[in-house]
Amino acid sequence: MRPRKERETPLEHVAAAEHHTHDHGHEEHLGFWRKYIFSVDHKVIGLQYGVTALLFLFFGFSLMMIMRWQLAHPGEPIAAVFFIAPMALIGVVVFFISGIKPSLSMLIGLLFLGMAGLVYYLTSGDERFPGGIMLPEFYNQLGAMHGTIMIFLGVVPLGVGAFGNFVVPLQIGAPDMAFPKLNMVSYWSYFVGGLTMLVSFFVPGGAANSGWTSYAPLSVIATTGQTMWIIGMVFLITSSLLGSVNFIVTIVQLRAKGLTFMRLPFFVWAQLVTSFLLLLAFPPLEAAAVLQLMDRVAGTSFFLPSGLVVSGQALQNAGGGSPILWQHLFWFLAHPEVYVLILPALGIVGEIIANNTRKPLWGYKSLVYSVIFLGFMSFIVWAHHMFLTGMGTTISTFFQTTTMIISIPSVIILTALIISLYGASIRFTVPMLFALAFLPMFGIGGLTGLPLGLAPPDIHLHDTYYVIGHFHYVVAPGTLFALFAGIYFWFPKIVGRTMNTRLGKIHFWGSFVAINFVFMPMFIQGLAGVSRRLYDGGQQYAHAQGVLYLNNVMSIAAWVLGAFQVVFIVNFFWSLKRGEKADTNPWHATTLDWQTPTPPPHGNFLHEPVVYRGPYEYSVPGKKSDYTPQNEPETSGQKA
Amino acid sequence: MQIPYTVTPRSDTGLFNGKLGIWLFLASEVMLFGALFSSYVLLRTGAPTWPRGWEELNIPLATLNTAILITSSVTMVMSWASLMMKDFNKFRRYMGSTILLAFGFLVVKAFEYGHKFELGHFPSTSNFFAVYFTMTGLHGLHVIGGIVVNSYLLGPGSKMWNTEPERFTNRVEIAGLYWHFVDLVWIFLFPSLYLL
Amino acid sequence: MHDLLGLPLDASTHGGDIDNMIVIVHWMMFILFIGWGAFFAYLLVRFRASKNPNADHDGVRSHMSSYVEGAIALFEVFLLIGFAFPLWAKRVNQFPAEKEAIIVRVVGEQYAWNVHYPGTDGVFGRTDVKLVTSENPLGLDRSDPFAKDDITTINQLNLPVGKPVIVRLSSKDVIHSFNLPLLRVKQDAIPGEVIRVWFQPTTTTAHIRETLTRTYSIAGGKAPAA
Amino acid sequence: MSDSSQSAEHDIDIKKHVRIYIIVFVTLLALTLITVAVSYLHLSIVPAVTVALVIATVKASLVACYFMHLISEKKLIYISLSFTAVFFIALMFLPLWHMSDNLTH
Ligand code: HEA
Ligand code: HEA
Ligand code: CUA
Ligand SMILES: [Cu+2]
Repeated sequence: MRPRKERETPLEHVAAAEHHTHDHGHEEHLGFWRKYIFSVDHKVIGLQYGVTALLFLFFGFSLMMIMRWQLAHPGEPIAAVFFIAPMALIGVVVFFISGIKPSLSMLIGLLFLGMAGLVYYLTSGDERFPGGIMLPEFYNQLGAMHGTIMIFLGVVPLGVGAFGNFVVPLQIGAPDMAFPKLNMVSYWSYFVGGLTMLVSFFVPGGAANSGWTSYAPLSVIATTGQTMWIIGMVFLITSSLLGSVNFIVTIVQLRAKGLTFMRLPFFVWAQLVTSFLLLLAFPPLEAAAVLQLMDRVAGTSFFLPSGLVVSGQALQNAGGGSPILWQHLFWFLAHPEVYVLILPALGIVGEIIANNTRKPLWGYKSLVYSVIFLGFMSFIVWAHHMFLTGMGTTISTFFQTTTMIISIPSVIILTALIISLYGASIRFTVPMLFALAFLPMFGIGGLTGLPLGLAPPDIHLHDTYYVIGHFHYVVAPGTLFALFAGIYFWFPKIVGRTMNTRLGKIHFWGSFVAINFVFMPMFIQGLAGVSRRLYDGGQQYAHAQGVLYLNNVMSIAAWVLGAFQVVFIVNFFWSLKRGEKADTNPWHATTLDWQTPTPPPHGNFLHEPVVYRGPYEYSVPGKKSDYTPQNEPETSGQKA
Repeated sequence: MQIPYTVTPRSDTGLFNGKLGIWLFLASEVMLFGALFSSYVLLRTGAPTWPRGWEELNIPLATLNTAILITSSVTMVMSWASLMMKDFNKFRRYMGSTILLAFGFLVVKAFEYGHKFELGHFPSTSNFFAVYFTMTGLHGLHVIGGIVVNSYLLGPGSKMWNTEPERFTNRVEIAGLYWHFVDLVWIFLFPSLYLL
Repeated sequence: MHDLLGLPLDASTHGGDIDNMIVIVHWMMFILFIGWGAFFAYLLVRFRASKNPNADHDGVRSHMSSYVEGAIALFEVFLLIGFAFPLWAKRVNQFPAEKEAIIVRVVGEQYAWNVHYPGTDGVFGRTDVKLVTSENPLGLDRSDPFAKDDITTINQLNLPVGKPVIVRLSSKDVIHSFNLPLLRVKQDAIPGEVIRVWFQPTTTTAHIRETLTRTYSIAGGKAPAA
Repeated sequence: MSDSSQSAEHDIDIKKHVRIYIIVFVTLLALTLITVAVSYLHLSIVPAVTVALVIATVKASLVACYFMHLISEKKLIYISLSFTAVFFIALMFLPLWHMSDNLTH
């Protein structure tokens, strides 16, 4: 056991940080490779996750831009410069933004240039764009990879890998994650998985093209890209499994003295439940991936029934398999996975709302219980994605009922977050703007989940743009906005400077307006019966001609949305070097992550923190300061 | 600050980090094999015909393998008990036997596979063989993983006994938990594939 | 609301029920969203820092919200029991008698729908995968006496108005979505399974054609109605 | 187990454990022989599954309880494993339920 240190007030911590005379100082003098590449420090790993995930997000977005071009102008040659030039320009700007010396910006500038090259490759070539016109097969690749990249390589690594890694140990007062080496393996496994996905664009036949859902038998008879997809997924799953074990052990075992479960910041709770979802939901997909791999390379028939005739040829397989089996195994993961997308976002929003309302979160306990209940229920609703696979009355009754039940904790969580605003003193900081916007946006996404969760309406809405609209509202102006909020919020803790507020507000308002123009029309199209995954955007649909003009609206809005992201990217890199200096606790926050120097030293805390109270003691009556850090001893501060 | 509870248990949870970690990992393994068993049951109940295990597979060999794996579980737990009794030499003997038995298991398995191939039975032959090869193959990979871990603990990893005996004992316990789980999976695989 | 949502023309007997339910759910969604939205907007204005410089540590003390949440839960129960369960049961359990219905086999493939009518004898001829050729995509065994009068078409589903139809749906290769939006019919066609769907068209072809600006083909996974 | 390390009384504890391990070992081998013997009766599928699964469950419980010391584990591990058990059951039976209640004709 560690020797017990004397209690100190947070102020003394700050003072000590300036001198930096601590005995563990030497550990920071690691070589470049150990410090930045094969680091075992959770903060560095969190940043590695963050940067990689943001780049993947951007790449997933670029794929989407190519798709949206096609949807708005089906059958017209693509104006590829339109995509490549801005990306290359961003690359150049970012490269030079911090002057000519090796730095993160330079590396990322180069990566953006690389991405521009990749997009050039993808928008040319006779296998993809003969005569500049997109082939339907390539549209399918884009769709499948956009979904896969956004979810598995973008949002989850950002929400769990980056924020979880960076923030959780700090918020619970731990020196690091419980298993630092394992943490490094998680990141590199993710990296290899991502690389595999990228490389798959270059194999014959291109990348996976059977949707992110990879339904059999289509996926089994698909080109080599699908094999790459499976292998990539196995790496990503391994990464998530190791990561989730690490998070759970860290949260359970490394909590600071006095930090009981009911004193944990809401974000930590969200990460804990998320980790359980990853831990127990991913293995079945891993099993399914192995089975699909066997079907593809060893000629088995797990997912192939007898008597298949593909392109006029009878398939020479043993048969007897079940396509539905794949769907069960896939959705057993993929439904919990959507809560993996939303829970860290809810956690971030909770932190930011508490901080910027200057009062505790309302109904902390009900928030915690709701999140646990949500996590539990999310394992038994999965077949609401499968109502139209031929479900009888009993099984559909079960899944409709569980789906309605799971909406209740979401309602409770959202309600509690809104009610938290009552009696507040709201500061409209940039992170707060994003966090506030999250609430109604998630509301729209969540509410539109209800008709989908009821089987009869799903007959009309399944596989239409209504579904696309539903989940993009939860993942894009929902989760993505929450992640932006988190970036603006924790940026000062990471680099010691705040991001520019004016640019931040431009980014917010621009994105907020544009993104609604991207996704709101999807409901209209969906209700009118326009199917998803159509490479021509529904041109052949006689009954939907009246809503097709919206394709253009959405595409233009998507480009405007993209343009406002440039503001973010510039702000991000500019602020790294030139942002306004921030002290250790610029937002006057209460949780432990803000009670340590910026950037936190190796080992995170100068002295073992001790916690005396709940996470959000803002505006405590009778106190002089409007915030009382979790580690401030009871006696001090009461001097008034 | 050092990472706490790597060796000694935390008082409120009663666990050291590795112990909780390995159990969580095993929980995920339960779901992995659970999915495979679920697939097996689904495919089998949906199939018009399905061979009984004894019609296609070699029960005596599999029984031998079951015995081998059970024995290796005992030697594994004994190797840990030896460390608890501070008898390092005994630990080495038991751990060595565990590894040898694991190799024995794989050798028997290889004979079984080889024989199946000679008869022209491949994973693609039928869903029965697809399930058989996939599940035993994945289990086999877990056996290989166990061999790697145990060999490390017997070889280079055992130096820790001299510096941090308690931590080393914990590691052996954790490796043991994994190894028993591999045994446990086989306890279900054996009847469901061979005897039913 | 029906028009506000822009649901397409409905040409089936059961479509009204589905549309109805969609409308009711959306009413609930709108009311909730407007209610919460208004409250939310009020809070943002009322409790901005410039107006309310000192936050109240406790905030709301009442438990009103629990009643609202309870009401939402109750409404969901009402939706389930009052609409979802019975409607679904009607779709999947209460099939019209086979004798009174028109029965058609529909088999999907990349990229066409093969339609198989049993002909005047009302019995489908034997089919076999081995007989599948490009001229005979269904693998119909023409030597089978029952097959003599069978009719097969591609991407054309011709049905009379006012008679129930039972489709026996399947697929030769991958999963396709059998989607007749104007008839409010959608069902996955899954290889290895034959799934029954039923509906009863209420509108004539001519009328549907009129409302459509174009006739449509089904290559993308659609079949023309009526 | 490993929590209280050195004490002499602990040594005795371990010796007791070792005796248990041997008993469990013998039981496991015996159960293996029984289940194999039953399989030679070529029972029809339902009784065969019942017998095999009952025996396998007993064997697995023995391994888990004694070799893996689950019988005296901490609360937290019980909680995690019971969640796992529930989800395992859902994964096992909901797909089967779907298969028995579908619209296939
Ligand atoms: C983060 C991701 C996320 C989240 C949180 C959800 C949440 C929900 N989802 Fe969604 N869903 C997806 C991601 C997500 N979903 C994805 C990716 C797909 C498609 C996959 C594919 O096919 O490719 C999908 C598809 C999908 C389907 C399948 C549709 C189909 O294919 O036919 C269904 C059906 O039941 C469904 C239901 C629900 C329900 C009932 C919720 C509930 O949990 C929602 C509960 C929330 C609420 C009820 C909100 C409460 C609102 C308020 C309190 C008002 C607030 C108002 C203001 C603040 C103004 N979803
Ligand atoms: C987390 C998941 C996620 C996210 C965030 C998004 C974001 C977006 N998605 Fe997508 N989408 C999916 C998951 C997601 N999507 C899935 C699963 C599918 C189904 C696939 C399938 O059919 O199988 C799909 C399908 C899909 C379709 C339907 C295609 C079809 O059916 O044919 C469309 C159509 O417009 C679309 C559009 C968009 C748009 C415009 C965005 C925009 O909101 C994007 C906005 C993105 C950004 C704003 C990111 C910007 C990045 C940065 C700013 C990084 C900066 C970098 C540094 C600082 C280094 N998506
Ligand atoms: Cu057939 Cu899509
Ligand atoms: Cu879902």
